[in-house]
Amino acid sequence: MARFVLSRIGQTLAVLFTVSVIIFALMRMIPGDPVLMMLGDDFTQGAYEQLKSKLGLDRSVVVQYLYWIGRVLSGDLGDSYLNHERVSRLVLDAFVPTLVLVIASLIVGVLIAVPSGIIAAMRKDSAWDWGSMGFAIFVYSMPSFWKGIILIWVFSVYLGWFPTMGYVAPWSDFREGLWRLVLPAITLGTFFSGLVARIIRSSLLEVLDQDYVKAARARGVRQAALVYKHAMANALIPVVTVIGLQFGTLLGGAVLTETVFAIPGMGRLSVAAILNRDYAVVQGAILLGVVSVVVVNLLVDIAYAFLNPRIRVA
Amino acid sequence: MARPLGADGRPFDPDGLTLPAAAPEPAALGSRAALHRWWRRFARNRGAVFGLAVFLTMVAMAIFAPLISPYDPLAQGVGIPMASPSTAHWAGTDSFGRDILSRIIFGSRVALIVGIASVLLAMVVGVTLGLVSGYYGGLVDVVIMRIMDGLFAFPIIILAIAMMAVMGFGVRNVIIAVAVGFIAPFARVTRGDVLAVKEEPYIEAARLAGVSSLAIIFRHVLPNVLAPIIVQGALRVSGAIITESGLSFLGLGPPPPTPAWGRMIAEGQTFIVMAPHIATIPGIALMIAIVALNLLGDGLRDTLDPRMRR
Amino acid sequence: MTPTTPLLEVRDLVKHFPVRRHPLAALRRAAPARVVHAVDGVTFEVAAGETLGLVGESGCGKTTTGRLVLRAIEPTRGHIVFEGEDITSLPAGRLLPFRRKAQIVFQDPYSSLNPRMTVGAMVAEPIRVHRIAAGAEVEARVRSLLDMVGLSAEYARRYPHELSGGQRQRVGIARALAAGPRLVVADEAVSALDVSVRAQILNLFVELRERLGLAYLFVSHDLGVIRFVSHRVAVMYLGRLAEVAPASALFKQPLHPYTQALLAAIPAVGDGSTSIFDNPARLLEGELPNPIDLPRGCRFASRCPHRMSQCEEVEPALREAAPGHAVACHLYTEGGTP
Amino acid sequence: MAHGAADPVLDVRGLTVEFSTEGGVLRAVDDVSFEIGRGEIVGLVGESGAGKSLTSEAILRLIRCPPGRVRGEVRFRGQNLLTLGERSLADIRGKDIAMIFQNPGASLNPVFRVGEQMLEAMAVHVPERRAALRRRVLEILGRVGIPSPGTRARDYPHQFSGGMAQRVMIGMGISCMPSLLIADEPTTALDVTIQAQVLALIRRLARELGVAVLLVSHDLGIISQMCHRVLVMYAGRVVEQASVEAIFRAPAHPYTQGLIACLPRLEGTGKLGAIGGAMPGLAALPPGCRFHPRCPVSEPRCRVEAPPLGPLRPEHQVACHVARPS
Repeated sequence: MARFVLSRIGQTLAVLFTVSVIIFALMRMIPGDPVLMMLGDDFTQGAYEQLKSKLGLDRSVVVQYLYWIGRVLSGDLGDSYLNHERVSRLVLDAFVPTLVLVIASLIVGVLIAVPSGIIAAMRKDSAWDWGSMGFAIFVYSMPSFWKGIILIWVFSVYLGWFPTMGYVAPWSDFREGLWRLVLPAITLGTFFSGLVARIIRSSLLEVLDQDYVKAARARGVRQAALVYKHAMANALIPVVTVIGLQFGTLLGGAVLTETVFAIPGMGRLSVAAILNRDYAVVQGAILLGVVSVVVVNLLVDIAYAFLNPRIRVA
Repeated sequence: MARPLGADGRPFDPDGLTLPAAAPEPAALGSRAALHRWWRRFARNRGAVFGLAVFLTMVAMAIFAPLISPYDPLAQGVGIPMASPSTAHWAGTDSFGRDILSRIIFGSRVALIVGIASVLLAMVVGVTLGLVSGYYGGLVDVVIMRIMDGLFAFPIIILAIAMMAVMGFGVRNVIIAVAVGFIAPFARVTRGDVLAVKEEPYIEAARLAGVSSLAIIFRHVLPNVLAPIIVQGALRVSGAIITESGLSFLGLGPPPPTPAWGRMIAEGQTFIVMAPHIATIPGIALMIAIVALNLLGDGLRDTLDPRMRR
Repeated sequence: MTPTTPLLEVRDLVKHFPVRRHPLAALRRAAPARVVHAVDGVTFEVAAGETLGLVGESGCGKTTTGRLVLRAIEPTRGHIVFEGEDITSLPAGRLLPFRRKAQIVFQDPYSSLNPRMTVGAMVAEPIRVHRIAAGAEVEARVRSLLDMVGLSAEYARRYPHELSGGQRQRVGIARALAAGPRLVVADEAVSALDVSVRAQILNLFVELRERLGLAYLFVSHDLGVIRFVSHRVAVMYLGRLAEVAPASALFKQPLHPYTQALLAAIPAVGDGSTSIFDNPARLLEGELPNPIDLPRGCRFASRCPHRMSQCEEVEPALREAAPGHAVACHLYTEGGTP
Repeated sequence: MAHGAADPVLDVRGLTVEFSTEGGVLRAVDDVSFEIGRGEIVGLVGESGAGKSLTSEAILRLIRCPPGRVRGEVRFRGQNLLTLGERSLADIRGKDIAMIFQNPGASLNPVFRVGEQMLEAMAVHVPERRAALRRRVLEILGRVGIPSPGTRARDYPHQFSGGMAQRVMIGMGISCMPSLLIADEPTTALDVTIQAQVLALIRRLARELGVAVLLVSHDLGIISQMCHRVLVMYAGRVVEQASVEAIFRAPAHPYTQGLIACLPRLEGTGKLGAIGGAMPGLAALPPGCRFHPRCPVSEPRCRVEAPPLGPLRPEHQVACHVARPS
């Protein structure tokens, strides 16, 4: 187990390094000269030279990378070109609503996916199976931004049950916060449930064919215990991994859902930053987003190792 | 270690009566008879046939767009702005008075072009990387795979946004951005399949017979890895289209006035109260396309390569 | 190569597989690298036209030995001499002539043939690689090879999934013979087949040996198969040779306690009046020790009914106990009584 | 019959198993009938696809229906298991009739400790407190030859070798004192010396506990050393049934004779008596006697009319026109 976790941590560090190189390279490929942009109208040759060397942009690429990674690790992501706020503050503030949305969607997704996946597997090729798998493909194929608009149109505009948009932190005003979270969570959550339901169904079907389930049935173990104890304990292990891996897709989906529901999260921040060419903010948002994906993947790997005795008891 | 393996890879099962529901044998892509046999199996999956039908209509729609669309998609004021669906304008008109049905028909071009081009580009790059790192292994494998892990950590929308920020907008950049997002999955799947095939005895037999590495890759490894690659490609096209429409929705897609479903929906959002059809109808077209492509992908996966049940 | 030099000579062959160590283990004081002693000093010869049976239970290293001899995997130590030439460290480029003369037949008929290639193309491949024939003549040679293994020419156009297990194994044999080898390594070549089909393939192996003067290194866990097909037999246990002898001598008068236990454990077809399973006392106790941390002295000591004190101290060397009959056991070193 | 002279523990009559597939209905087991007496070991032998494993699985209704369909009668203690309610059948499974399978390692649930699984096997049928059951688990593990049962019970299945895992399965099987043990190719995945230990254990339990055993195997050697009575199956049908002495001393059916001739003997060499061709697939069964295409003594009649399984000598039945011209 320890060996597995250590090797995973080693791998994660390697991935983080690759990610940082990719982002650093992306930033270098931006057209135009960042120093010019920063000076803007009070440009003088002397100021240009001085700022350039201060930022170390005259040094070799490797040294620049080291400079850059040094600043990033110390939390200094530079300032927003627009409102001169510290990027790290902007990005962290925006990360919270996105996280709340993603977690709410995870919960909604799992609540829908687990029962529908199990029923589909238990009554294979029955109406239940076609129904839940049909629903899964339906919500999985529906682009989240369009689904959001339709939900707003029906439930907010037409029925008036929910506010059309906006975000309130659930811890500051629980009722209002939750109220505004329902539609976005359903939008993103159903997309996620479509993915997970299919995987639960195929994983469960595969486990039910295993010899140890047949052997347990031959020992007189009842059907319920067969499914919910013997099969489920094995079927859920790969599902945990998949849910973890889908965290990245969820983050991507959040970008669109936030735009539809005007939630001040990472998505809106990065889209606005791109349209305004505010590259420091774009870099900060992407850095935090991707790093969180990598960290979640690591946590999922460790959870997998813990759940699977073949690795836990090496 | 148990005794030698039985006929189907499981420990020797003398009563190896594989039940008729067992996986069909891998479709030998070469011979015509196998293709016919594959089609009979594929046609049994109604969903997949529906998917194929919708996909083909979409392609036809995209090619013959000018012939079949009732109005010029760019012409403004063709009808009263924001008119709801009527006999004159089956899908109604948008805020500029443009005919929505024509724009949907032309919009299928952007969707298909981006969807297929980005997947093909990603396939070429990803599969090559997967083949190399899978077959040769060692340091090459570790380096390529760590880069792929890095790329994989970028949710595809976020990666696309970053690429657009750097390269600017336009259909060409959308294709490249989406393609870069799909290189990692193709590389990983291909590498996994190459590793699986590489362990098969018929590869070792070829090696021990003196066949060169290149000949082994192209005559033995590639044909057996082709099926999962095609399936992976089909499964990815819908993802590419969703990503393209997402980017257009965010305003990062092809510049106006080119008709793109994503942006049509975005424009429709502001008039959702007065003219809900502006956002709804393009969304329905988009969804039908994606559901169809997903069903088509599933159908291909279940018939082409039984191993790909995940 | 003079007539007396053996076709294949293996001297003190060793193959250790590294055990992936705890990443922090490297930091600790020189903890000894733990390895799996898959093959641990094996020496034998195979004369032209002779069949050496390599038998033993799972994990004894017989399959690894078969792979080492063909340079499918690289040995840790030791020498492989084929037709008098040491090919142990020959670079891959100059191995081609050796590849032509030494071939392999695999165990699993379903995965030893490329599902996407026709039978004809597979049998033709070695012919083309070694430029034995070209153009139309390849076709003719493929037809004669298929005929030799009992398949009509019509099978050339078939794909593997259209054939039965026995037919696929025949294609595997035809492919191995395509380049005109002198040595064929048969790795559990009949283990995955049914009883009736197995008999057909075994007869085929014997018939081909006689006709083409082939030498076989026949690897199997089934002593009945080994008895039928081998001229000489080598019994392996945990990576080392326990006993090597002519087949008739080994089965009539096994010397090594492990060989005796193996023969006693085989459920031979009797008339049902008695059963070897009724007196478990004669059956071997215990499980195979793990091949990583091997005990000092004889590896079979922990399970051996004739265990003596020196068995746990010194590992017995393989020594002639009778003409052509070598055994690695202390019972036969200082004239101990078996 | 030395063993099980009294009323049989298990009485199978006309057992038939079919599968509906795209290509029509395939009959994998065709009208199989036999009995097993107390303490008797009956062998079910045949090559791949003969239907012997399906026959053994049908007894405890382990075959997934649909696509499968099982007909006929399996009489056990006066009840027909094929029509019994699911609940009462579950009571019998694991208590009165136990079953062990070919892949011991795969028959144990990889995520639960071995001791827990054994405890569950008993808790389902034996209404005792867990502490008492736990002691019983350790005692059984010891009885089937697992060293230091105390620690081993806490290990997981992947920490057991094939031989040890099969011992655990046998322990589970006998934990509720069954009257019948079905062993489907129990030692095929094991090495010769380990196989001998496991088969000796089964033989000892049959003798000591009077358990009736149905042993399914493709290995004639095991059958001849283990069984009291033997059924030979070919393409879904029983072609010969007799005591083990009769089958090996005077096999009547050409297929049985061929199988015995195919086996390499430990003494003497010379060509093996091979049977030509291969067993027909269920979708392409020949008319009449299913063995006639491979049969050295087949007559025109064999190609038309399937020979019934009838008595040749007391306790010796055969289904062959040539061996038993009616």
